[in-house]
Amino acid sequence: MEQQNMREEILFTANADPKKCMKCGKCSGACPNYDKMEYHPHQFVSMVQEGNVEPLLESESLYLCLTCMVCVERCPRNVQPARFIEAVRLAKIRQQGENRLKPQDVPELIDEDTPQQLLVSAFRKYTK
Amino acid sequence: MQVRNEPWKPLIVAFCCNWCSYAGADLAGTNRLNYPADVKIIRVPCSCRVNPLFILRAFQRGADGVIVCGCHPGDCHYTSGNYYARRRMTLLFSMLDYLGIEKGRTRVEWVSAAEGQKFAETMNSFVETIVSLGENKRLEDLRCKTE
Amino acid sequence: MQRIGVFVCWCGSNIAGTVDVKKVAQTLGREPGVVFSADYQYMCSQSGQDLIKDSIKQYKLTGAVICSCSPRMHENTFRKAAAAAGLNPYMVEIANIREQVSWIHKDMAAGTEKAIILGRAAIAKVHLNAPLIAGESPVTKRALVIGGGIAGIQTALDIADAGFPVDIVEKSPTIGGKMAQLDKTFPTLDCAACILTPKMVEAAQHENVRILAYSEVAEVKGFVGNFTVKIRRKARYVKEDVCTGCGLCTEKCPQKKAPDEFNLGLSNRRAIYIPFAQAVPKVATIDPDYCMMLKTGKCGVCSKVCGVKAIDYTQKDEFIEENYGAIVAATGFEPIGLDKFDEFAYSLSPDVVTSLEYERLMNAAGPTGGTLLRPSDLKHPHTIVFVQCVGSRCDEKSEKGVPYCSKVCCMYTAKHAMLTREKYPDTEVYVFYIDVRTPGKNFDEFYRRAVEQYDVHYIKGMVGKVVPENGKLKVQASDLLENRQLHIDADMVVLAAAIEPDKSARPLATMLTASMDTNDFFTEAHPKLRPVESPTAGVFLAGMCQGPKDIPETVSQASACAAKVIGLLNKDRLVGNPCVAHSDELMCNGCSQCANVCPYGAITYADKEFRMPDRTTAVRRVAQVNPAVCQGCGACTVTCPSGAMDLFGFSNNQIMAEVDAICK
Amino acid sequence: MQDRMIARAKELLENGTVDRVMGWKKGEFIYDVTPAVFYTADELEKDFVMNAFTAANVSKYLIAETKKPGRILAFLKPCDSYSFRQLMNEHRVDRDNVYIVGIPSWGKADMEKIRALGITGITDITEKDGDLLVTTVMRETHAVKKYDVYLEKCKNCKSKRIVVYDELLDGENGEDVPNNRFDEVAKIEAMPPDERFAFWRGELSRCIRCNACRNVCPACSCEKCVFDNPKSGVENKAPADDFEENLFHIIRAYHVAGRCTDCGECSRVCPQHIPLHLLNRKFIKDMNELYGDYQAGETEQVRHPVTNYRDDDAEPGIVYTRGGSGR
Repeated sequence: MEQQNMREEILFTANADPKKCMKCGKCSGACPNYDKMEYHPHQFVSMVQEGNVEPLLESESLYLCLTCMVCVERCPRNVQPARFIEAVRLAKIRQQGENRLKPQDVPELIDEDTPQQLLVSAFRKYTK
Repeated sequence: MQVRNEPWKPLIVAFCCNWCSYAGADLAGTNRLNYPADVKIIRVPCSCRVNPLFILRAFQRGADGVIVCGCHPGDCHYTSGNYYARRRMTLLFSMLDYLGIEKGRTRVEWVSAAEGQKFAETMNSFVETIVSLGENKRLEDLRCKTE
Repeated sequence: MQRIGVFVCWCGSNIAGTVDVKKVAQTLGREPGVVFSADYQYMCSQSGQDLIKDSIKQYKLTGAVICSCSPRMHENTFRKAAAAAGLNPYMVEIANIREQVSWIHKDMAAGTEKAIILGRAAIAKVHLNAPLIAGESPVTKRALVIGGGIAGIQTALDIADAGFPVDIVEKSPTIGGKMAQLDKTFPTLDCAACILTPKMVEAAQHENVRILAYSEVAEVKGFVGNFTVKIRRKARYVKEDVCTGCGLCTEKCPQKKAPDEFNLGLSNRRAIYIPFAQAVPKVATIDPDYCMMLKTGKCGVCSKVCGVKAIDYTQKDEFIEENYGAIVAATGFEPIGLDKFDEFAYSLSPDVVTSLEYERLMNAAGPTGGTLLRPSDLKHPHTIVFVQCVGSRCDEKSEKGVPYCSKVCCMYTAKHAMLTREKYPDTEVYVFYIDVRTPGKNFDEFYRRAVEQYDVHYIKGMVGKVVPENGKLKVQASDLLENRQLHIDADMVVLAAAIEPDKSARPLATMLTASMDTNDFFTEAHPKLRPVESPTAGVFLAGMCQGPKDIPETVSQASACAAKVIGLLNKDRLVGNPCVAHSDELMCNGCSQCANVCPYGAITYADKEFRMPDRTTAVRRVAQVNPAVCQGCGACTVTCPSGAMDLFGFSNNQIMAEVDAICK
Repeated sequence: MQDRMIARAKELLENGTVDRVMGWKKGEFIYDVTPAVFYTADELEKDFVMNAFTAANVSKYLIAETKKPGRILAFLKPCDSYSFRQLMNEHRVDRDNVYIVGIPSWGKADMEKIRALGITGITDITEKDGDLLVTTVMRETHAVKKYDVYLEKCKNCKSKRIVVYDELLDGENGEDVPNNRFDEVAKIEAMPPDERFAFWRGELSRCIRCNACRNVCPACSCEKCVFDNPKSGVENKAPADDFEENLFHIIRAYHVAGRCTDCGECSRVCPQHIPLHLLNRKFIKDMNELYGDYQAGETEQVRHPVTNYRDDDAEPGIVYTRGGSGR
């Protein structure tokens, strides 16, 4: 898909307005997983706004977002950066067009310390 | 209805607020910007002074179009007059539309004192609309005893 | 029947070039009621005006129609000419045949026809004109300034210097406001007290200024030139005229646990107190929430030590009523509460302070005596992080902050950073900013000095969280330019909290019928051209209550405001615009719709007795327009369903007659 | 219910709470009911009536009545109470001079609709299991569906809630009713302009300018109507041309816009059966859509949409561009 169309799709899924961003960086200042990420919350907002979504789709940063929503909570402008990350993630999944996690594979992956919540969110994240 | 000998010419009444639109009309004059002589301006202190009665009366007496001009929203000399005018005219126009009167016979346009160009353009386009609509018969005919 | 004269101006060739002025004059001369018509080269010239004056006298004209340029140009000229000839100036109407005819229509026939129609409309209107006499009302030559901060003090002093008595109403025990709490002032770094306290003393000693401290406005009645204001003088429990301000009572008072408002709660004061050494009036005040005598009836130490017997535990709130010609709102601001910004740990650690608290910590008269010590352990901080835009520039729907830029934070943060580095060069100072906004004389230079000369670390980014840990404040922030996340172990964090209008402003605006925006700032009569006046006549605005601004701006606005007040008070009588609304009491329903739309609060209601058709009497509520307050917009006239409300000069039937004449 | 109302009215007269009663008076026929003021228990016993035809909204009469000395008892149906509250908001009635007993209303019948069913000579109407039992002089009893013979205003009842009262006859209040009152307006809006024009031309051409709509309307209670006021420039006691009636109906609807509680009296009394309520409802619908839902008389709010504004209101041009077929 062309970048422009991809941008529109991401914006539609995110249902938030990147133009509201005043580029203060508070989202990235608050992000608990900042150092692991190649692209940071504020960059997701800015790059989606600029239509530069290809690098985001290819980046591992997508899966490093913990969806802790601290960026959403802290943002003074109500931009909701996590929605953009989630939207890019969804775009990526849709692009893949297949489920990344099959139920039959799950028993092998878990050990006794795996919390049930993880399974639920794993399914939410990795299945269609 | 009186019998007309001459070919039909539109008759347009423009209500202009004293502070912005009337000054905008003056500026159009100062800049020699042409618009048809069919437009006749009535000066009112504020667009909120325009009573729906005046508009209907103009139509009753044979006007083909009525346009109300005021300061841009937020710029009213009296702070809120054009906001009231905006609601009143919206409701009135909607009612006229509901009665089956042609759209476009009534219009509201915000023209500032600096917008002589916009005033002339607005009047030109409004006259064009009215000419394309033709003579105003519907409001007069709305209640026709012969039917 | 009116006797109308029609005067058609050529304006040289400006009109005569494309309008057949002779034909216009002749045709209009045949209109009913027109007894005289003439055309002339320049109607606005001396000889043209003489023609009008002579004709008015000779033909006993009761009205005049001038076909000429725009009324915005020469209406006043012709009205004055008519008045000079004994004709009421409001019997003159202008038909605009230059800007609206000759200058835009090239065709002579069409132009002439339109000129005649516009002339007819003006004649039709004059037939319904009535002589109007502008209403007059006296002016009480005394001003009220609400708020005793720098804005209020400056306004009061300027008005007083012009010779008019001024009252300052201040809700706290002393005037001085927020500026008195500041340490130094940007960009020149002179000490706030050094430049403010002389002004406070000047106000106290000025023969035309009366300071009503520890007082609040309780009720406002009346209108421009004639306000009656009820002022609540709160009980100080100290006789203001007797107390010498010696301060002995404040030393002896056994209650030492009252938070000191002047130091923003960073230190404690006694239950009887004088806010600060330079307070004006320098009079003690008892805090009833902490005074043991007032709470339990047991103590009375202050009364025993007072040499002049100024203490009076039985004092009650008193009300005084005073008349004023003008009212100035100078209610100022306060920093927003930070309880919703948990991420900065403001409520968790005493070492996270607001900028205003930092001012007190830097100030020689502050809780630490001018040595910068952090509140938790009174140790010298070595790393200080400043955070800008805390609560400013938030989303409009945000419940945490405000949508506007607070304007002063960039500069005072630069000041704090600079002063800290100057006094304590061993301190590392970080400033997290979104944008540094420094428009103003010598402002950007000041900020550059902080960066270049004082090595303040300015970092483009925002602090995401602050966590108190082992006596340190762990600051996590973004550095957008280097694309990294920073972790700083700070000793203090200073938050540039957004400012908001003082809470007392909203109820005051209701009393004054002055309008406010959604942020509770007072709205000005015109955002560009009348920035120090409220749309409500006679109410003026100074300082932060109108919008965020710094001290130089506040003082300029205060002086501008004073100039407007002086201009008003200088008049013996106010001559109104006679083109105002008026209500026909016989037809008025008293339904209040007109008052609902009136932007000036000019409409009030009175119960009046009417004779009914069956010869009984009935009391009915009817609208009454105050002509001194009405500005003549006409919003009420259209709202009135019965047509009881009408506008002089632009009455319903006048406009209707114009419509009829045009559509004939 | 009539007996209970008379009994309560007599009690309130007796104990001095009120000195007169606003209600409905019997006529020659059961459907021939007029609003009236009763002064004594005897008058109440003799003439007071409450039946399927007591549709008249009595709130308007209270403007004059509450200006008189003494206190009046008024029985208000839900729709009457909205009008009364609106008049209170406009300071037209003196609340202290009226004692309000709220009465439920299960809807009022339209005589013409009953006649249209071929039933004449009606002597009584009672309610049974949601149907109406109509008794005639011929001692026949016809069961008719309520909905078939409802007045227009009851067919599209907006609320069975009494919004202002001192006591409720039944002790409990009704609730707002889901309704389709804007459907007909939407239907006209959806017509092509020519058809709309033809529709209104057909309706308005029947107007005989009897002023019944104006005289019955609680919002049309000006001390002097603008159309009777020589200073207004539109006085027309004797219409000069056909346009006058158009002007009258548009301006009348405009003047009550924001104040009209949609009580439906205008259409009920029109001898020419012009659906005047469709003009009022058009304004109500527009205001709801453009400026947010608003029901006149429901609350103590005195600023209605026409005397209010927002910075970001729609521009008048929206009238010509907003959605809907036929536009």
